[in-house]
Amino acid sequence: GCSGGAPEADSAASGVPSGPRKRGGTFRFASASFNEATGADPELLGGGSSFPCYDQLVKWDANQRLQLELAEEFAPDPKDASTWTIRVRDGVEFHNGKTLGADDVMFTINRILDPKLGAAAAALLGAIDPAGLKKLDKRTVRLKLKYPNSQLPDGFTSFCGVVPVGFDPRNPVGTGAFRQESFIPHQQWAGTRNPHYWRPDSAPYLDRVELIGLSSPVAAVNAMLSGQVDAIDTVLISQLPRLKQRKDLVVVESQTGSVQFVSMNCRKGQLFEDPRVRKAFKLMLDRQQLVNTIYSGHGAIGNDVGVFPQWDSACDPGLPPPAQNLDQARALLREAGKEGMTVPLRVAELLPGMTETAQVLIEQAKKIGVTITLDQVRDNAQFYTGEYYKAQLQIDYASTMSMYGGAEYYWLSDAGYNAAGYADPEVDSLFKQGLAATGAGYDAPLRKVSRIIQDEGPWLVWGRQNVFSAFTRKFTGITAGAGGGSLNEYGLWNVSLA
Amino acid sequence: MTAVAETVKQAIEVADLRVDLADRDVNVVRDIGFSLRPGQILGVIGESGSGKTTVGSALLGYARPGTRITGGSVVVDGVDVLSLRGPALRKRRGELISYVPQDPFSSLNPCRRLGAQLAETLAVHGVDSKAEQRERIERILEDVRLPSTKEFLRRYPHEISGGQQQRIVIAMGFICNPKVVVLDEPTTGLDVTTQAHVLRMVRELCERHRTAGIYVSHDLAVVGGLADRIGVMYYGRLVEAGPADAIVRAAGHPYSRGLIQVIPDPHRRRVLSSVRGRVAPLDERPDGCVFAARCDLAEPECRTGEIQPVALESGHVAMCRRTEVVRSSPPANAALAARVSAPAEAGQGFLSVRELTASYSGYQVLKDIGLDVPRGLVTALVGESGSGKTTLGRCIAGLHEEATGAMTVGGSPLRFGARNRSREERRTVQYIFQNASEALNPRRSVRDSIAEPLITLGSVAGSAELDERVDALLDDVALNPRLATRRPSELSGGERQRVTIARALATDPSLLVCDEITSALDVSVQASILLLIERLCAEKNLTLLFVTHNLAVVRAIADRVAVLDTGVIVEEGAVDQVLDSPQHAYTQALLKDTPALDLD
Amino acid sequence: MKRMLAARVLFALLTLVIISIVVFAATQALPGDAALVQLGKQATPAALESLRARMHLDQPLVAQYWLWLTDLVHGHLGNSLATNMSVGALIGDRVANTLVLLVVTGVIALPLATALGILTAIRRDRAADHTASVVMLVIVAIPEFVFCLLFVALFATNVLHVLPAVSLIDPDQPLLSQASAFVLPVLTLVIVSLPYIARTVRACMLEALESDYVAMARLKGVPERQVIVKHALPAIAGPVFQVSAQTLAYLAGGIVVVETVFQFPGIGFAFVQGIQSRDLPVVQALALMLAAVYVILNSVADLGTVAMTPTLRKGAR
Amino acid sequence: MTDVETAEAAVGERTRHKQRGGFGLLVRAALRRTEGRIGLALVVLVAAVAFLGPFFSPHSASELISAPYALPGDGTVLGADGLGRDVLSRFLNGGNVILALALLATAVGVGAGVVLGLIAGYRRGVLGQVIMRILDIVLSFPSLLLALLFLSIIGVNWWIIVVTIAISHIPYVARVVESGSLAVIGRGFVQYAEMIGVPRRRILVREILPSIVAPLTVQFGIRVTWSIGIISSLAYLGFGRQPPSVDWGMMISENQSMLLSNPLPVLLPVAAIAVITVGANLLTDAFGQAAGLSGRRGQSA
Ligand SMILES: Nc1ncnc2c1ncn2[C@@H]1O[C@H](COP(=O)(O)OP(=O)(O)OP(=O)(O)O)[C@@H](O)[C@H]1O
Ligand SMILES: Nc1ncnc2c1ncn2[C@@H]1O[C@H](COP(=O)(O)OP(=O)(O)OP(=O)(O)O)[C@@H](O)[C@H]1O
Ligand SMILES: [Mg+2]
Ligand SMILES: [Mg+2]
Repeated sequence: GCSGGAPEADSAASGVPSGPRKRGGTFRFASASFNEATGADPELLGGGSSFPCYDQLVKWDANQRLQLELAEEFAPDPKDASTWTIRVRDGVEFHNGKTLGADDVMFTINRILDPKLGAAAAALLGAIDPAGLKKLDKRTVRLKLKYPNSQLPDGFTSFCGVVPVGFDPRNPVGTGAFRQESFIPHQQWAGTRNPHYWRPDSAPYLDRVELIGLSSPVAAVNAMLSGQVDAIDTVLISQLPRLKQRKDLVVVESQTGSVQFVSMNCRKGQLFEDPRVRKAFKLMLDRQQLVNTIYSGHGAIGNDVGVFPQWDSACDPGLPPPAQNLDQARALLREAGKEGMTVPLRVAELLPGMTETAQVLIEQAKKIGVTITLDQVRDNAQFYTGEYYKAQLQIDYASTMSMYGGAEYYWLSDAGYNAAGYADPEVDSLFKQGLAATGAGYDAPLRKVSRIIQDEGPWLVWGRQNVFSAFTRKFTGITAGAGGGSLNEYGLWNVSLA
Repeated sequence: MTAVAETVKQAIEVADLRVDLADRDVNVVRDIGFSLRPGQILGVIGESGSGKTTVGSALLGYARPGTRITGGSVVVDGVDVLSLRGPALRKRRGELISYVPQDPFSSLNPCRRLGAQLAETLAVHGVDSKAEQRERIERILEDVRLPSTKEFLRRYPHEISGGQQQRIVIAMGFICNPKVVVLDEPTTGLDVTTQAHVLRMVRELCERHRTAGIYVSHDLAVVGGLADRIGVMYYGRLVEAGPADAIVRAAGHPYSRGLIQVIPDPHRRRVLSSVRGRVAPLDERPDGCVFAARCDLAEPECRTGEIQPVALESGHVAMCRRTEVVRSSPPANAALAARVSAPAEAGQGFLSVRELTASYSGYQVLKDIGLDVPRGLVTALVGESGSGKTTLGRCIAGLHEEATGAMTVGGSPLRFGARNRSREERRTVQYIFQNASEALNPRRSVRDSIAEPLITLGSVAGSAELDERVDALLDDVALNPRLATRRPSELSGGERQRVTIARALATDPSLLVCDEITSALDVSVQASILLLIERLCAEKNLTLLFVTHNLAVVRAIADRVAVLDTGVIVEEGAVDQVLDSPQHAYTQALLKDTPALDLD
Repeated sequence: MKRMLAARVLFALLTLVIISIVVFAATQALPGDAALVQLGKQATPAALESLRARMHLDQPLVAQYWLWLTDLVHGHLGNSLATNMSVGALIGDRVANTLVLLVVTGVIALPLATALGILTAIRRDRAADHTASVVMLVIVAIPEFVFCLLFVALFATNVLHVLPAVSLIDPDQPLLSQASAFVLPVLTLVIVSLPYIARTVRACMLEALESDYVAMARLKGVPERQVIVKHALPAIAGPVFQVSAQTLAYLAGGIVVVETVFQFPGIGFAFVQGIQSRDLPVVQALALMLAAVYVILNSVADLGTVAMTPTLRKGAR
Repeated sequence: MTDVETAEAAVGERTRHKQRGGFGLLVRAALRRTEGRIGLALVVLVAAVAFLGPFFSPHSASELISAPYALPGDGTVLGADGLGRDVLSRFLNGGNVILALALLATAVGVGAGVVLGLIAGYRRGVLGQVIMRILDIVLSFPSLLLALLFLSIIGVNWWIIVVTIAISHIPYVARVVESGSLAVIGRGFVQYAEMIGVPRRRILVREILPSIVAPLTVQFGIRVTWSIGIISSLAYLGFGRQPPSVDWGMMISENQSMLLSNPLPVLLPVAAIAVITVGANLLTDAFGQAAGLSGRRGQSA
């Protein structure tokens, strides 16, 4: 897909470096996601995918455009989207001195596909046939897919750190800018500069990086204010004034496609089986109020797809912004015979503010005579369990998504996280059609999918969120990114002393 | 001339001593004045609350919390203690004048060894050398007949007996060779034998060390044989003071006479009488004579103006306008009383105990007891502390079950353990506890306490009848039914004991076991309780087992007596017979140790 | 004394065994499948099965308990489910941190509180006493997390910037060089534990000062300072020891809040994190450990009290 | 037999009256003390806010009535929280459940503690020993942890909060009751009741219980304070009530991030908890002093 390009962040403040960079220094970074890091395996959720000791074949850049990293080439056969070639860069060295090659790529892919591992990206890479992997030469792998997939690289954009053959997560080795020095789960990861990094120039510039786990966002801000860390991400909006008061700190606001979405159970016999009920809920929302209260206005109204055209051209750019219409919502409910319905809303504080969203939703639903009760999951670990697939109404989240990710994860009838039980044969076939298309033929069917999802899909996506990070002026090289992940989309190799 | 010479020789001279409450303008004691020569002992007597302790501690310049010394002088060996302050006063305490407290156990620090506490007394008064400390401790312990071995000195206060504790505090009082020792009821709570030891010891120590002693007690019988001079206190005043002999034989104050008349005598049965009425509260100090309200001889003039001391003979003064009349009226207790009931024959026992053996978790305290309590008579059970009197009483009452043997009441067997007995048996046998404040639930009113047995064992219909019965019982024990709503803490000790008697009477019992029901009371209160018991026995045809350690009380009240020595009955028989010619050595010793006033 | 010691140790062990059963039962009684809970979004059937076997979930409960207990006795605390690291390695440093925290708190709070209690008792009903008791009351009344928030604002982020706001402790550095990380947690713990000890000390001291034996000592002419040091203090040693150990034991549980707010890498914080991530072996080990600290301190309190109170010592023989 | 029963009933009634009289005496003595009166005033003040507050609340606690973080003045009396809800209304609505739960937990815990303590103290023997040893074990588990463990396992439920807190009270109360009844059991009045064969239950209720009313009252005060503390700590740690209902502990944790910009939403509930705790402590002290107990308070752990 092509892109509208991210609006420029406060680039003066973020001090995009000009001129020669300084070497040295230790960068202490309290990353919100690191707190959940329980292991160093880059393929696992809660693993080491965010550690700067791994690189991927491809990656989203700051504007959510696909960028080649370790891959020098990652392309389909021009006529057949089911045959792909990956060639890695020459001379890339792992931390243990071994040179990156085709074997390592095949090992990594097989590892991800191994159901015993439970890798996070496996769901997106379902097209890959392990038996269809073939080493063409030292640096080249040929993939023969089970079915055509024109968007295969998209599946490699997250949780796909490349590891060497025989990788052992207890002794992690990657190609990243920093090699692991020590790791205490939840608490601290320390890495030292990889002098043999593959990027040109003298990157990485820092001697050392420390990732620090702080379980509370307020604690992170406190640590920042008291000078214990050099950067934090995912700052609570309520804390912005405290940070902005300080002249020695820079606050970066990134416009992202990160969303909280409310998913409605459309399985047979469930409350939202009838599309009219879903429609009524979509019309019930006062999206601006939600954006104003939950994001304090730092964000924009959502589109119920959860994918935004400025970052993925496969999403229809002409989708009308859904507007509140209480009368129509009431009428639809009446038609569907669900007047005065009561529905439990399942929510956990997976991200700060999710419980608050629930509370606003409860208030808004009252306006069309719907009673939402709260089913609060206090234990985040309990959220994605069996109940996840049974709840009538629940709040989940995603960082900036593509249509491909949305479909593969959530909307296809056999998607792995299709908690809503959404099943629309038309969506399934349109998606298949898009995957089979080569070249620019992907966008048209997927735009159609986006319209269907917006109109009668299982989601309420009331807004997207701007994400804030902060760092001290002692460092430079930190820029806004659209991904909604961490600072610089984890590109710490580019950070240096100011 | 001689007067001057006398003054010089005084060990202590007290004049116009006055103590007030600290926060209110209420006088606790006043106009206290006396003097003592070295080696002399002054006995201070008076009923509870008369201000004895207050005076005793004021002599050391010490006012208890809540009180204040507001006037007077205490000159000891030429030093006015009351004019001293701070370290100067501190240095004199213990060295010049020392104090032996009423309750030795609570006055010894439970966390410090005996040796350390004795040595400290020396150390704070300048005896620093360990050797000298050691030597003086040895000497004083020998004086009070305690061992001075290392092992003994390393003990803690709770590791020695009550009598030994008492001797330790006495040793502490004498260890610095003070000029004056104040002994505050040091024998209350000890049994007669130990008491006799302590009294002898105090006498000896005072003589040997040329120390003047001030011996506080409520019992004139105790002080009578010990003191050279006696001061009688009433309501914060020294109402009479003089040579011991003069006070005992020819008291000039009606209160002193009253005190003498309440003392039973182990050697002969005398008619007891008690002083009527109660002391007024401190803040209602009456005009005129403080005793007038309770005095049979009071005239209207007694109730106005200041009463001046009247000098009787040399060194004998009484605060009474009518000393002449008092001294000329015949002593009420001179008459010997005869028991109405004839001593019953042995074998006619209403209660009979056979081969009773009792123990506490295997440790035997009663051995093979055989005892008969004849119907309608008062049988006394005497013995030293620890001899097993209470245990026997509790066996009979059904409160002690670790026992074997046989008991019968009125011919039918009596089981051990109240819960094993029938209603009727529980009704027939009643028990009155030694300590009335223990025996009454502090949270329940008098009425509730008395109603309890009526409800459990009696047959009363409705609350109106219940109230009636309670009132009648209170009337029986000469208590105003208005007291029914009070709680025990709002009663005096004597009143409390009357309530427990009323409670025991509630079930209309045939046999009453009284366990030392007077030993915690003032002699004057004791007399009134004994009178009450005597009357009730006659009126209600009660059979009494009266447990006591006091042979004088036995003589006053009992028809028969059994003597218990370490769990064995050593002698039994009619009172007059046993006490006039005791056969067993133990009984003889007991009799010898029982203090008595020599009125003849 | 020896028999009493043996009995107390035996009882403490019994307590721990029972607590281990309770902890085990409680944690294994988790609703749903512990393995499923653990894997969450990544739960594929194969992953589930291997995890179940690893957790011995396929065996009967009693067998699971026995396995767990025998491992425990051999010093194997099992492997953390979340991190797959050995629990011992995972919480070793945290145990040390917490112990240091408790010890430092004790070393500061106990003498301070005792002194405060004694002083206020001696100056009973004077201004100092009243002020102290009002301050203590207010401290008791304010939840401990409020103190944490207050101290952070005061010393770290807003007024002064002299102390760290969160306690980041690098296990590779000597703790001494990271003393600043301990200051605020210790300060909070000291403040919240002060009132309990000080008030008990004051009450015991008043009781002692009003006792007959103190009056007796004064009447013997013992100087006031010596009355307090030699007569009153020995008498309060037992209760003070008792309340001190109990306060420390209480703190062992109370550190949860303080450690969480300061993100202090100790066992209280680890316990909360373990509960949140459903890391059963970690929760089990920590629950047992906290209970053990509690049991040990309480036993020490009892034994110490007996040792310091002659009347009890005799009774114990 | 029947007249005995009627008499007993009649006396029972009067005795109960008297006992209230006895307790009333204690209350009156406590309230004669300045700290007792101040304490009562503070407790009543906060209780009134908590229980009557909902009737005076200008808005509902969950209604979004203004812009988020609105400061006092813009249409609200005390400002708005992060969602634009009225701080005053939330404060007024947030106390009743915390106090009610604390009272309930304390009542249940103290009740159970009294029963177990009385059994252990009066019956002694094996049963008593077993009870006390089991309670020792309960005592050796930090109550906050116990609560966290149960809440995280079983889920957040008001009755679990009540039960866990109640359980944590039992050993303390039972110890006080046991030692209180042990002290009384050898006393003459209990022995006398035994002797005349008063039924055991009646002895417990009539003779023993009244003797421990004073220390029990003091314990109750300490326990209520303790309950409030734990409940607010739990709420702060995220185990409190479920939105949209509100409680003070939740208010504190929700709003602590804005403590410095608008402290009221945090300070109000903190102050309320502090004031009622101070009040309960003062009142408890006054009771203790009135009953002649030494000022030594039960260890509050
Ligand atoms: N601090 C005080 N506050 C109020 N009244 C006091 C105080 N101290 C003593 N009294 C009163 O002073 C009077 C004298 O008390 P004191 O203890 O000297 O009597 P006592 O003759 O030694 O009595 P006992 O024989 O019972 O020891 C009593 O009526 C007592 O109630
Ligand atoms: N509950 C008990 N447990 C063990 N031994 C006891 C108990 N009560 C009393 N004894 C012992 O039994 C013996 C007899 O005690 P008892 O109380 O019957 O004596 P007493 O003659 O009433 O003494 P006193 O005059 O002091 O009241 C004493 O040696 C005492 O130590
Ligand atoms: Mg006295
Ligand atoms: Mg006895």
